[in-house]
Amino acid sequence: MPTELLQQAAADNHWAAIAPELLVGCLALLLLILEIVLPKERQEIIPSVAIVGLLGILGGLIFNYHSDYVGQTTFNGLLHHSGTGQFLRLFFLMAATGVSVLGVVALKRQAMPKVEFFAITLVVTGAMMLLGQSNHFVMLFVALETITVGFYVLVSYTRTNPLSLEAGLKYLIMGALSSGILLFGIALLYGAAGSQAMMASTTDPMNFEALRIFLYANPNSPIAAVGIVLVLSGVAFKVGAVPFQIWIPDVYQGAPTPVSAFLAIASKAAGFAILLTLVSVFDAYQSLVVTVLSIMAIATIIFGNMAALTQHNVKRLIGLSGVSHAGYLLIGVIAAIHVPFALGAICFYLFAYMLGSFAVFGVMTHVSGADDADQDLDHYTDLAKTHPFLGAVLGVGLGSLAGIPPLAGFMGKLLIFLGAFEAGLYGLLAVAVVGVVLSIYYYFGWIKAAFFPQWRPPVFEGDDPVPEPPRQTVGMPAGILLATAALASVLLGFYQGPLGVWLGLS
Amino acid sequence: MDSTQLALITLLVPLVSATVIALFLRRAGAVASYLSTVAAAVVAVTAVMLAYGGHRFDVSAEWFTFGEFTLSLGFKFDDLAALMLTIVGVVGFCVHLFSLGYMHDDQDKARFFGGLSVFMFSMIGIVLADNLFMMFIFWELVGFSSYLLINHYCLKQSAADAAKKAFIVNRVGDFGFLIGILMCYWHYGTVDLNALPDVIAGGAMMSIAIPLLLFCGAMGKSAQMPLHIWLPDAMEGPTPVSALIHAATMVAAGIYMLCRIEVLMVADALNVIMWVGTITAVYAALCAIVQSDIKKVLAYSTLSQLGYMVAAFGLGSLVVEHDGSEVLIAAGVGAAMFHLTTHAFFKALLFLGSGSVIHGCHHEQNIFKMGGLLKKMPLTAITMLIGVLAISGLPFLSGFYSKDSILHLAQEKNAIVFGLLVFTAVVTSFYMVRMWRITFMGETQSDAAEKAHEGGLSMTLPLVLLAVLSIFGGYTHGPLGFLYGHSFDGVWSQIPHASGAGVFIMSIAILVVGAGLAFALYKPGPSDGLATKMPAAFIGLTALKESFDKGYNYYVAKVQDRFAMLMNFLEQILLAGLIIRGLAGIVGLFGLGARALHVGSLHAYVYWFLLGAVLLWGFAGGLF
Amino acid sequence: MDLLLIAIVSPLALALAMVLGLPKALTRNLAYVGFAIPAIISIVLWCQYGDAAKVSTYAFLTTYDTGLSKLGINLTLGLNGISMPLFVMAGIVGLAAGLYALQSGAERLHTYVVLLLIMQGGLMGVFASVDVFFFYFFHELALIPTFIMVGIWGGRDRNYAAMKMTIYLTVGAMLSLLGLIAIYYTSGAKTFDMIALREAVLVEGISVGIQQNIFGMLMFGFGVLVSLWPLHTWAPLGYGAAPSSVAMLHAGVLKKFGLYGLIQVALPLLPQGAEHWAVILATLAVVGNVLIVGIITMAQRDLKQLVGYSSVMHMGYAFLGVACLSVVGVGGVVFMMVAHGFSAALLFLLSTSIHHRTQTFDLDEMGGLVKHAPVLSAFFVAATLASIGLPGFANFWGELTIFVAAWKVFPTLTVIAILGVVISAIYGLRAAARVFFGPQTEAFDKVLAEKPATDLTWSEKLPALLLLVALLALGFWPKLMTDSINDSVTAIYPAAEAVVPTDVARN
Amino acid sequence: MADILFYIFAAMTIGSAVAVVINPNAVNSALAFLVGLLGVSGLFVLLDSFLLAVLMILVYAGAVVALFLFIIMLLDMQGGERKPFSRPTAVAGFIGAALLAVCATSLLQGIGALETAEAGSAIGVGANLKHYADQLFTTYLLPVQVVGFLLLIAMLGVIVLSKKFEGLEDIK
Amino acid sequence: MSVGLTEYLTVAVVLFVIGFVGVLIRKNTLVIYMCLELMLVASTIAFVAFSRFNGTMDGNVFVFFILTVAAAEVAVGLAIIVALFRRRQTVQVEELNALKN
Repeated sequence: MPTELLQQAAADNHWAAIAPELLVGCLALLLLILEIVLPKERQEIIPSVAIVGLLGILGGLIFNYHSDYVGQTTFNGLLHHSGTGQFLRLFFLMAATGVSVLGVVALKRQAMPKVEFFAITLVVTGAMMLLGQSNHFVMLFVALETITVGFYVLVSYTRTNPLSLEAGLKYLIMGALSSGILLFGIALLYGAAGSQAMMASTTDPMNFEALRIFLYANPNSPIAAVGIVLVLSGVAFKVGAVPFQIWIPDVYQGAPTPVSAFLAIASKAAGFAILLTLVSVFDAYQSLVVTVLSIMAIATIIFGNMAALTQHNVKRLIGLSGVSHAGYLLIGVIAAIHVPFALGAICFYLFAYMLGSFAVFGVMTHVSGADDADQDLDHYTDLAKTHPFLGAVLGVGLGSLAGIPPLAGFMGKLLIFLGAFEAGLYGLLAVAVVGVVLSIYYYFGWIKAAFFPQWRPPVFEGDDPVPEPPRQTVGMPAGILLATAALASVLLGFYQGPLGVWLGLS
Repeated sequence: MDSTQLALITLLVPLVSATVIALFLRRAGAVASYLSTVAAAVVAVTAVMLAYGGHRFDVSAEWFTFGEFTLSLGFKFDDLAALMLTIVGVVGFCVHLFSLGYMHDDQDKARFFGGLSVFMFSMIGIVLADNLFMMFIFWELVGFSSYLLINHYCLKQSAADAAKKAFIVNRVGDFGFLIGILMCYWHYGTVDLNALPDVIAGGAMMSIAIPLLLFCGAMGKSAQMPLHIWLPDAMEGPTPVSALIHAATMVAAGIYMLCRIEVLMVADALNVIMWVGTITAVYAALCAIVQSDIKKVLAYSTLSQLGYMVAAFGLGSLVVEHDGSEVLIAAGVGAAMFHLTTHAFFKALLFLGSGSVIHGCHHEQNIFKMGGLLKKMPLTAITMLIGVLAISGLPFLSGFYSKDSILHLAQEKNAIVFGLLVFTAVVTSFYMVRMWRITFMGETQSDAAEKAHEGGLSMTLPLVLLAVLSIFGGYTHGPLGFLYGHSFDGVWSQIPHASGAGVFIMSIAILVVGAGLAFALYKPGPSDGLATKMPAAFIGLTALKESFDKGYNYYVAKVQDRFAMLMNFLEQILLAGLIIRGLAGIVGLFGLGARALHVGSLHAYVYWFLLGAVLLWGFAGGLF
Repeated sequence: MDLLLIAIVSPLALALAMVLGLPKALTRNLAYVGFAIPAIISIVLWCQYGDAAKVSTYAFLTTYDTGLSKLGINLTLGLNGISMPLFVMAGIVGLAAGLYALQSGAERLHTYVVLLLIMQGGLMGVFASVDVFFFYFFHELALIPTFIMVGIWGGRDRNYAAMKMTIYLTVGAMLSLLGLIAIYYTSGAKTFDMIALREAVLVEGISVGIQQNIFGMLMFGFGVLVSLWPLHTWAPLGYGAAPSSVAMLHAGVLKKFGLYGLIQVALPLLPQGAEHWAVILATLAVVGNVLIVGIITMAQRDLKQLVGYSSVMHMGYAFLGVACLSVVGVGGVVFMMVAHGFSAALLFLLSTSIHHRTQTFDLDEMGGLVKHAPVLSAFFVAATLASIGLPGFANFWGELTIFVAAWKVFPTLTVIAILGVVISAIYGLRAAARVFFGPQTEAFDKVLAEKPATDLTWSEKLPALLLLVALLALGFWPKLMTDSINDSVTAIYPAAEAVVPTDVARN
Repeated sequence: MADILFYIFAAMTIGSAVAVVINPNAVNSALAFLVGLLGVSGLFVLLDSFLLAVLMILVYAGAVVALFLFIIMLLDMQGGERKPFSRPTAVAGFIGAALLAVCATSLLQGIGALETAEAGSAIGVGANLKHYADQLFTTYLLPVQVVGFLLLIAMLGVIVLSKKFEGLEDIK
Repeated sequence: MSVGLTEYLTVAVVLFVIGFVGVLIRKNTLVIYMCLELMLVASTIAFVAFSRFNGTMDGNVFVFFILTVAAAEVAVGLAIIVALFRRRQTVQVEELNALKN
């Protein structure tokens, strides 16, 4: 192999462009080293190192947000750095920070190894950040599998709890199945694009740019069409769109609460990151993609909301509500094909969704008892009275998720609706509205449980009084996280300011 | 100070009085009563000044505008208004004065006098109104003050019910009135009383609906059949209120309003009005016979007399010979207003007299428990006798002239109506004499009557004043016409006058027959003479009276309330229940179904994947 | 200084400060300030309105960028003749509700006041927004505390009522949001700014078919919010359960959002759409709201439900006025909205005061309260008479104007609507009589034995007086508001045809 | 010759795959899986991907299947299932298989469009080991690194899930 | 007729379908997991076949990654299954349905 080739390839490996990912990876390694180096009693600082490190990386990324590599393709076409990609990197870093904070709270109650949780979270985060920028199926697959394998571990992390393990198993089987389907789809696309029998065949068929050009030249290939839908199926599993949503409530229920949050927020966002990339790659098959996504969106919104209506376990409830959010986001994705600002709308929606979800999951983490999987609406009785702070944060979070003004979630929905209207998706809009109305019922039911005085059976003498549901006091980092999520949800509802500018909405 | 400002003062002084009482004098009843009385005195004085000052004027001010709709308020002060204003002022003052004595011991005096002031304000508003909207506004307001005053003894269920009934029945009338006004507005383009004659003279299409709908308002306020049911009940209010509102002024407002809109009348409408009036007159007179409550007798009498006036108005205009030439006069207006005037005096007198009796007998109202009061309360007895004779049409008293002008008009226009009105007149003298005789003659029938005594000066003075007016009120011109001067010639000139001795004889005959029958059938005593002597007639008349009340109660309890309950039931069951909850239930069922799909088995979940994969694959592969 | 912004932000800022941990001892005093500032500002602006410079009917215009300007969303504040009266009404009713809440001694008063302040801020925002988006936004902002407060401090059936109210109002809000978005696009303006929208529609216009669709959406969307029959069943239930201050603010002020939206947004932008729906709207309003709901109101035995139903019924008149599509009708509606705001709030306030004394809302268990609370009874009778449209109170002018306008377009329906005046008199006076007059019932005797009834205290009287004075002031001197209303309505509806009969004389 | 070998390997692969699915005994399934993998390796050899063929046997047969067998032994279920699948499952599975088969058939009909005439003659690119190195150390350098991390967390995961910790096992 | 792309892909597709069916019908989690591996193997056959017939190297390299990932997945998956078996004494899917509704 001529050295020039190596040098040329190396020159294209713009490592500085993935400095955040590298740092995240190094941070994970640092944690592991610290675990070995530090004495047992000093190991409590490791989670703090993770959180502080993440915040540092976050700050650095914000500082270097408008770097010169944005808009470029690096690593021999494996990565493409775009504005959306930058946003998603920030998003995943923030999500990881939040999850780590919640992890500290949740793990305190479990006699589980602590450090591995953070290390795995960090690696998964790094993979997600790469996924958001991947421009090549190999990169996509590897990043995706890293995330998936990481989640297998995280979901079944509390191995003392059989429910957690069961959730892990279910996620494992479903995830592997979806990987298989995705992989088969990739194989078909690869074969079609590389075949010299086809028009404009390419020598680099896994590269998205090349694939896009190929698909434009062959807009009617059945093989490519099947490949596309199989890839979309794999992605639909990640975002939790019908009919690949069915695993969600079980896994969310069984997984430790911070992991559920991670799944709901980051994993979903990662799915949408791929979807956004792929939809533009599959541009030539627009009618197929739009039809598939539209049907998925309708089914997702209706099913998610319907199934959540009568749900009492809050983890399942939030999971199903997350399904419906995926439906709204799918509408945004469809709209983004024609309407440029819809991309910003999706980002805004994701951001608002993250804030709202952290508020809710944060409260859930504090309210949940020893059995993490058993979190019922009844556990929230009088929450607002006994823990006004948690109550207020929960109210804001749920309100934001429900899309009630003046909270950020409403602005997200509104922007998506605006985009959908501009794209002329009236039918989808109608479904979305029905979905929002349905969702009010269960979100409000939750608020009702936490805020409204409930009837209680009178306690007779001699009877044991009903034990108070276990609730933790809110520590400093978690308190900051919750307050930030709630306040930001409120603030973003009123004033989008820089974020709006950033996302191209202003 | 010009006349407009004076009129404004007349209108606003009672309002100021009412406001001050409501805000500051709630607990200072005595001060409130004096303030209100002073206000009434000011009104009386300014009213007389305005009426006799000879100045007549129209002013109007825009009150607000929306697009092309402008509502203005203004005064139309002509002879008709002047006459009415004088009556309101004078009678109002008398009643205020009387109330000072009558209500002396009442705890809620302030509320009472405040109500009276509100009433004066509203009534003057009606009188001065220059357009129908404004008239409607004050029309409603008098209804409100009437409600307030009937409700004075509000802890009594009957008083509360009566007040409510009065207001609601009036609102039924106003329902028609308002529609009439709206029709008038869109039909003629204006509701201005000054502009309407011009529009009509300009050849505007006449409509029968408008006058009849407007008459609905009069039916409510002047208690014409079938909306008369509230008036007898309204006697639950304090007696001065009955005198002022439910005899002399407010109930007459309907007549006044009809006279105001005479220009809108068409023949068919007048016919209807005439018959309504006639029937009311006869019916109420018959009902009055069997009443034992002194105020109820007077109430039915009022109804009957109002029927008289309405009938008179309905009889319409008449061609008379005047100075050798034939002229058309609005005889209905003249006769009705004339009777309204005299009736205001003698009916106020009668009510105040009965108030004096009731006050004297410590709020005993049953005439069969009185008796022999002539000796105990001579002044009351005599002034009341004047009233009784005036209403019965004794020649040279005021009622004689006004009633005769109506009878004359009826004679000219419609024989049947004439017959009915004559019959009513006979019955009138019959029950009035009955009432007076049982109350004042014979032996006292109860402790209360035993201890009866004359009220103070504030109570007797109005009686005397009104008695004088009852005597002289009938002289519209000529040597004894000093009471009116020439100030109201615009109205008086429309009165039809009968000539010859026929009227005299007829009048005396009526009086003699009626009074004679009364003397024959009744003796002062504890029981109703008619009931013992002619039980069939008594029962028949009682049934006649009660039929309407029963009908009304039946309607309220069995029709209206049940219908409301039914609608409520339908809403709760059908709309809120079946449709809304049903819909929610169906959605919930779907929700349960969707939730039930999460069976927990991995296999089931894998099938979802299969389904999705096959569907998408098939779709992309063009299989369907 | 932009007074409008201060009026909106000050209650919100105070609420936030309280949440963030202002000392609770300060709550009461600060809350007074929070409620008083909007009221004072609204009255000050009212006084200045006449002389203020106006840009296409709007005075006091200011625009703030909130980050979505590219999408045509800006916080633009201003008042025109339609919003100004409602703004003032919101300020005054808000103050009254606040004062009443502060004396109510509710459990967890701190939270109660915070939520009420948020509601107040939203209310001020609704009527001060020139931007349609923020108009909607503030409505929702005020709506959220409503649901929560009904749920926490509500009376009977509060859970079901709060849920039903929430679902219904969300449906309405979503429908109207879709309608507004549709206007945003179809007008071609791609902005939510009311002034720009009007100009765009004048230039381009929206095609008739689309207008009809959008208006239908808005009509039913707003209709739910204003309790148009048969979408009204949430209202009596909700008001029956709501705590007094919430019912005051919602029934009095917030509910007017829908009508306001129809008048300020839907009618001027979608005139042909409105024409298409006018007959249906008027029929639903008159037959449904006025007649059917009116009759149902007569059957109520629960005082608060009765007041709630009567509020629904009166909305029928407002809809009828809107359906007239004329300056007269709309002007009447605006005036009536203001009047109804005061009277409905007053009625809810007084019903609660009655409840304090009788411990029940059941009309059959009351009677004779006037002996113990004459002032309360006077207030209640006055409020009842105001709501049934007695002249001298503001409501009368509104109803009368609406009737005048409606007769020309829908004579038959107008007759039915006027019949409603009788119906409302029946239930109104019946309720007053049941509560206050007649002899005391045994049930009430028992209550009295436990807790003697007192008359209105000053802290209750003050808010009531505030509302009553407003009602009377407008009742006696409607010109206080009619001129500005008329100017704006006439300017906004340039197409208002010459409907006057040819020979209008002086009237 | 190559064609015959192909059919032998294909039959071996598919036959053992069917055996994996229908054999009630997990051990037998694992062994059948092993045989199937050998068939796949054979196919890879036919496709000139010698490195992958070796890797297949090393990684899959050598590591994965061995792991499977270990676990099966560890969990002590050599006895197998009396009924590997119930009748409804079988029916549903059959329907599912039929549906998938329909889809697969339609897909395969389209594959012909990708056939190229000259492809059969040349030696495959996968035959040259150097190509792998070139690709892995130039173009795919980043994924290789990521895979490293993937293996790291997999290891961590296995530790978390399997290692004995103090006080952990008493809960529940 | 010589063996070409179609034949190889037929094998891949059939293997994929068999794997899928296995996941559908088997109750033993371990066997299900094997079937999932079969599906992955099916994809690798497709990749290698395409790589061979299209003359692009990427397919082969992809398989390299797939093998690595599969190994890691199996390790984690089996760890989970073992841990679950320790708690529940079963690997049959119909008994692992504590999470539902």
